[in-house]
Amino acid sequence: MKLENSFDVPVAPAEAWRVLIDVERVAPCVPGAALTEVVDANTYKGTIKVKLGPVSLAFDGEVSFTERDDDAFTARLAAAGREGRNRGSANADVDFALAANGDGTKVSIVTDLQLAGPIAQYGRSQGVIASVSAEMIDRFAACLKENILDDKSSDAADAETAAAPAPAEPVAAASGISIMLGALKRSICRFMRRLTGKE
Amino acid sequence: MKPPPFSYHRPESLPQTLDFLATLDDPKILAGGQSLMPMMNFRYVMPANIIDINRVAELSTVEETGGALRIGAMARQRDLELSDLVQRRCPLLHEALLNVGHVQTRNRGTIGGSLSHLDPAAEMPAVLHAHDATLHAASKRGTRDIAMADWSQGFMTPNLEPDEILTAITIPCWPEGHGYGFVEFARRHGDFAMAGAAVLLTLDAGGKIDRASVALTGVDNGPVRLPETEAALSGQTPSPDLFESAAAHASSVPGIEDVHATKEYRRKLAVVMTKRALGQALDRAQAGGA
Amino acid sequence: MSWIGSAVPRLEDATLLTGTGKFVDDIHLPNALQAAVVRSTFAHARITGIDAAAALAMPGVYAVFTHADLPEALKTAMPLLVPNPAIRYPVTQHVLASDAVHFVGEAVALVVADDRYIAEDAAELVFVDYEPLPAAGDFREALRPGAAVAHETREDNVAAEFTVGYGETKAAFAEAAHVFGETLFQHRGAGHAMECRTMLASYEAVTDTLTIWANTQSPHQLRDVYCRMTGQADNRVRVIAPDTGGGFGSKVQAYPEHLAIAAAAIALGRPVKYIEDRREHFTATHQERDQFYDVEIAVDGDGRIKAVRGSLIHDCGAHLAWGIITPFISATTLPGPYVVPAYQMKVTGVFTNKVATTPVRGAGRPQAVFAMERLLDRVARELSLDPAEVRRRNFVPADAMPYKVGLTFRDGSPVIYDSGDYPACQEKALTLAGYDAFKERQAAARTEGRHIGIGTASYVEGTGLGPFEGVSVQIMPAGNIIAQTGAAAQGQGHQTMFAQIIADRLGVAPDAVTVIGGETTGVAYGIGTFASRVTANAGPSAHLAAGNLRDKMIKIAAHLLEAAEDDLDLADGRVFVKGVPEMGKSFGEIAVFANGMPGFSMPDGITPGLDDTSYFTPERSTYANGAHVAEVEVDIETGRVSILRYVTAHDCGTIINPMMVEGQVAGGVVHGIGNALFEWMRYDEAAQPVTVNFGEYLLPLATETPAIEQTHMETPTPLNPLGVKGAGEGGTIPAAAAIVSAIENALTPLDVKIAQVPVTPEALLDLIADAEAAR
Amino acid sequence: MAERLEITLTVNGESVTREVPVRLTLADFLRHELELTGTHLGCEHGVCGACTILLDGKTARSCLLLAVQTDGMSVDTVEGMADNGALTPLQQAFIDNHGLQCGFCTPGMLATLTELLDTIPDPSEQEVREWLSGNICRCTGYQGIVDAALDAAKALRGESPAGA
Repeated sequence: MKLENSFDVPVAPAEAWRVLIDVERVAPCVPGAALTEVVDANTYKGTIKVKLGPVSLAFDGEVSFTERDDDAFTARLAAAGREGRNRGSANADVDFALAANGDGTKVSIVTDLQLAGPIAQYGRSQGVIASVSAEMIDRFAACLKENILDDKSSDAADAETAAAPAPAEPVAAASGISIMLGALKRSICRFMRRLTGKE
Repeated sequence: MKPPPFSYHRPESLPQTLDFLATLDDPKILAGGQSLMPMMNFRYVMPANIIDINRVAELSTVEETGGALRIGAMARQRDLELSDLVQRRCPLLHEALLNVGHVQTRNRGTIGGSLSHLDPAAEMPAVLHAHDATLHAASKRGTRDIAMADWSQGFMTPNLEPDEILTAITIPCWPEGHGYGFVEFARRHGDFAMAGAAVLLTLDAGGKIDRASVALTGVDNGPVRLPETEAALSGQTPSPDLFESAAAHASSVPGIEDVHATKEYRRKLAVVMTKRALGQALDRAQAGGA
Repeated sequence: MSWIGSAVPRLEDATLLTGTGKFVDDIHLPNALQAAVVRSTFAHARITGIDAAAALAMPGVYAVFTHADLPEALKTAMPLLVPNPAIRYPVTQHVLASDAVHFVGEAVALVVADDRYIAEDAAELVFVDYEPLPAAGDFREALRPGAAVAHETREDNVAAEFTVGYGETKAAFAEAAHVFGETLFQHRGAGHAMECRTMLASYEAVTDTLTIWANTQSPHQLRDVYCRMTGQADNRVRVIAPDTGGGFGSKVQAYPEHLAIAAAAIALGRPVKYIEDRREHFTATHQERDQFYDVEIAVDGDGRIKAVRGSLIHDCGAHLAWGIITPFISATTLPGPYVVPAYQMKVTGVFTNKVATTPVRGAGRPQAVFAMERLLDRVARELSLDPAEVRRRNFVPADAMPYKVGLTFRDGSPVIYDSGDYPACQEKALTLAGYDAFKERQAAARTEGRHIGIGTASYVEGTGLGPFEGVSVQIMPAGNIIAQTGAAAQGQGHQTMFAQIIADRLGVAPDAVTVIGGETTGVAYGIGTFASRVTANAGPSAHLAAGNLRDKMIKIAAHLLEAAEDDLDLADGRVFVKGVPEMGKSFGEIAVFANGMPGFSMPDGITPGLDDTSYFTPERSTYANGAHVAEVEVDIETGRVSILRYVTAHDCGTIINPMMVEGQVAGGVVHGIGNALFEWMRYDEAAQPVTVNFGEYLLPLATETPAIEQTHMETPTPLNPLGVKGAGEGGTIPAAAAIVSAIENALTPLDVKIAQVPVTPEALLDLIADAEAAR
Repeated sequence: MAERLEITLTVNGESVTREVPVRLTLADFLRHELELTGTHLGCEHGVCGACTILLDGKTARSCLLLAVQTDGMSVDTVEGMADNGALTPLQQAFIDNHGLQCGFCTPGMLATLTELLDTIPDPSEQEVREWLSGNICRCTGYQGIVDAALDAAKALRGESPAGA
């Protein structure tokens, strides 16, 4: 399953790149995700919780840069996670590429997600797995954009105190977010309350 | 395919049920079990606690109050199918029930279970949406009424907080003799609907369409109303051409894409099912709702 | 009055109707353990580690077996059961995956616990580390250069390549008045008997004897595979197939799990039972998935066939669990009941990272018949001839029998149609279906805006496949008759069939004959129940064995009664002097004598015992045939196809029990309806199965099928003493062809061309839209 | 921590008391606790109908019921149909009309048709087929089962006893 996403930021590629490769900072952008261990500069361990209607999935696994070119601003992040109750696994290759766009940067993210095992075998939910995955990547991209922009504003304000990562609070699963075309009409506050509801 | 371990709780009353919901970790309500048990046998759903509400008698009453049917969440689908009260005051519900699974599953399946499970292809949500029904939820914190229009929050995600249970549904009845039609497309008898239409309509003295309500199932996460279709019908003289053009609006529904069918096909079906349900409803309206 | 030919009520029914049958899972051995299998979640991956510590620590868990824990003898891959020189890479499955997995669902570990619930809990705690590899997901893609390779050790995915044929095809095509080509994709799906695979192994150390109860269609084959791998003496391995809940082909082969639980039972010293559940059946039980035909037909101006040629690609899956039998049968069946002067078919078997394909009811014939009948429908359309007429002009005439087709069947013998009247069979079907009057019915329906259509298809099926199926018949000292055979029944009514044949020979009623099938201790050698072969092989064996006993009893009675053999007759379990019934000996008395009377020497020419085991060995396969007519209605707004009527005319030689033959044909037809319209085993591009439940893999229900109207012909075969042919698969074989032909007919004048089954409503709507656009 | 519960229910007319794990399905309880192995498991996800039994007189999937849920209820299985060997008209009709081949789906078919004939004494073929749409058979093509149901309906109405 291929998912493509891109957005523009009024920031030079090098600065956007600096935020992008800071996995510790960017990880919370993935809905339901939490970083649990930094193995080395290139490899991190973490968990991600997803709720698909009544089905709760929790993956734990590893994320690592398998390719990284700090000059060309391209990188491939390989994620592999096993579902906690041994119901399958998720493997994703996330390709980042930054390109100068005027005095800003175009960030493109191409995700190739492959589920395996029982969680990938319910044909009737294929459509919704695709749309939930797409929704999660959209949210990740939006949050990434926020981070890049925050970084730009905080740079201007005070270079030393980098934004502290959000306090580690229990992560709610990214629920099977409504994929109706009119999804956006849902009020954001109810969404936030849903997300932080008791898991 | 054996169910995973869980703790089993068997409340005898609603208050006891609400206590369990408020205190237990990761609770799941077991009503008819026709949707939950398969997912537990497949180990897709693995709750820590099961609350079996089959002994909570107060949740299975069916009565008429103030021009509406109030149906307990634990009312069995088969009992509703055979109920004279439902046949008289809410014939669309009766008609739709004939398409729900098989007799053996309707004997145990409940209306509340179908609504709380909220399969995108379920028939009950569309019937309730067509009736602008109200769903009653309860938790230790109190009760809450939810319009059917706000019930679906996403794929198999009803508008219920983790500590809430659906207790009853109130379905405003349409006038005596109204037209009703339920037509769905399923590959085999009793299969999941790929698209289904629930229609209610009334005629004025001159035989023109006074009011119409059209809701679809199988084309989105939850049931979908067709306001454009309803508008196109009201005040018009019913005819095949009218129904053809009014039903065409159904092609704007999102549709669901999976290995069995594309969105485009489900949208085409939605149009055809709407047209046929309108025809069924008109015949019945003209025959005085027989 | 002969029992053969009469609709005797089945002897099997009473136990099954009262819930007192004995299926494998109904057997409760003391202190038996239950197994669950940890299965691969990847279609193609290396196994880099297995951690079973948490599982082993769980209360109630006795063992977790992986490849490393198996006895050395069971670490090798399983034997190639049906070799063929055309096979490029004879790869078979390991009992438990060794260093790599090659399809989702492949068995990696066996967990043994007190009960199945705990075993499944523990299986959740067996963590397998996989290194995913690219998977070959589509059998046609898998042939393209650079495609993912199903087996890392190979450079391509070609499992086998061979060509069959005869005659001057090139010349025939060059000179033909017309040449028409078709490309056809066909999916067949799986057998899906209502009972999944079930097995129970018990080892008795003191006698070093292993007993396996399994719902296998080939008890002897399972015994021989175990002995072949372990060197165990075959009289110390007993396989018993008790009551079995349907087979349809997928329970023929010995499976890895059979051997895994045998090893577990021996290692643990306690019986181990494994009951495959339905999700596992969808991923790990053999299917008969996909074939692609690119075929063309050369005909003269009158639509007479000059030649047929083309190519066939067959999805073998990841392992060759039954060699390349299915595509071989397809290629050698395609000429069908027609005179095809020249024929050539190039066959390619392809590896994919999916569970192995093996024959399912029809065994490659439904696809071959579909291809041939599609070509003939094309000829009819192009030359504006009635489809039935095109067939009439090409049938092998009755007086040409025995008819040498020119091909060699898989048993090495020449394909020779032994008997049958194909034109007459089609006429019977057309008459019963009211074919000629259909045009008016179609016109009338059209005025109501309804689209109904009619289609016909004919087929020939090689049945009674050799080499043999033995039956032993014994008269016990108490006078009762016991027949035993290795052939296991899966619902076909073998017990009743054998009893009718034996009863006729011994002058008793069928219920006087006890039949014990499916046990390797019944007869020394056996092949199995598949390919519609049991009645045509074991039937004659029972006939011969009972006949030999008849003669022996007459000889002994003649000695005891001092009467001439010709004056003796049999009835009601006695041998007596004709006309003087009280002068006789009961079967029991004769048996007591035959078993040896101390002090009395055996009369000359009479061997001890009153039993006989016969192995009828047919010279070659016998060919049943049939013609079907389907009448359908198409809802052109939704694409739904409903079957209004279904008529069959069927010839399987001498009919032993007409009621049971009708049951086989009706069941076969409904299986064919499933293949034509409903059944589709779907995978995603990474070869993950995505229709692994009965809500998404659609078996036909009672509401999707009309009454099946049948008529029969009995053209005996000269190849066995009873003249019987096989009847188990005929109903399935032409169904898709007849239904698709009827759908196209229903949509005339639109020129809809259907080249794929199953025909889904969405696909049909698209074809209708294309046809309307093309007008 | 296999949580257990004591239950008392009536099975084929006889009272039964057992302590069972709460997660044990009714099908497994009948088959392995009570060794009433006539009820069969074909899919364990509520579609094939081989596990169909009568719960308080109405058909239900015993693979979708927990044994503990039947505390205080009555369960009737295929073993309880024939009273000591004498087949019911429905069972006899199955023999006369070749309504079974492998017999694995048969107990579920008998349960479904028992409730059908209690509910509709004179069913049409279409009604029989609709009731049977919840029970899958792979062997018979449903032909013999439908004929058996119609035959048994006649016999139960006293028109022409099955097997006459």
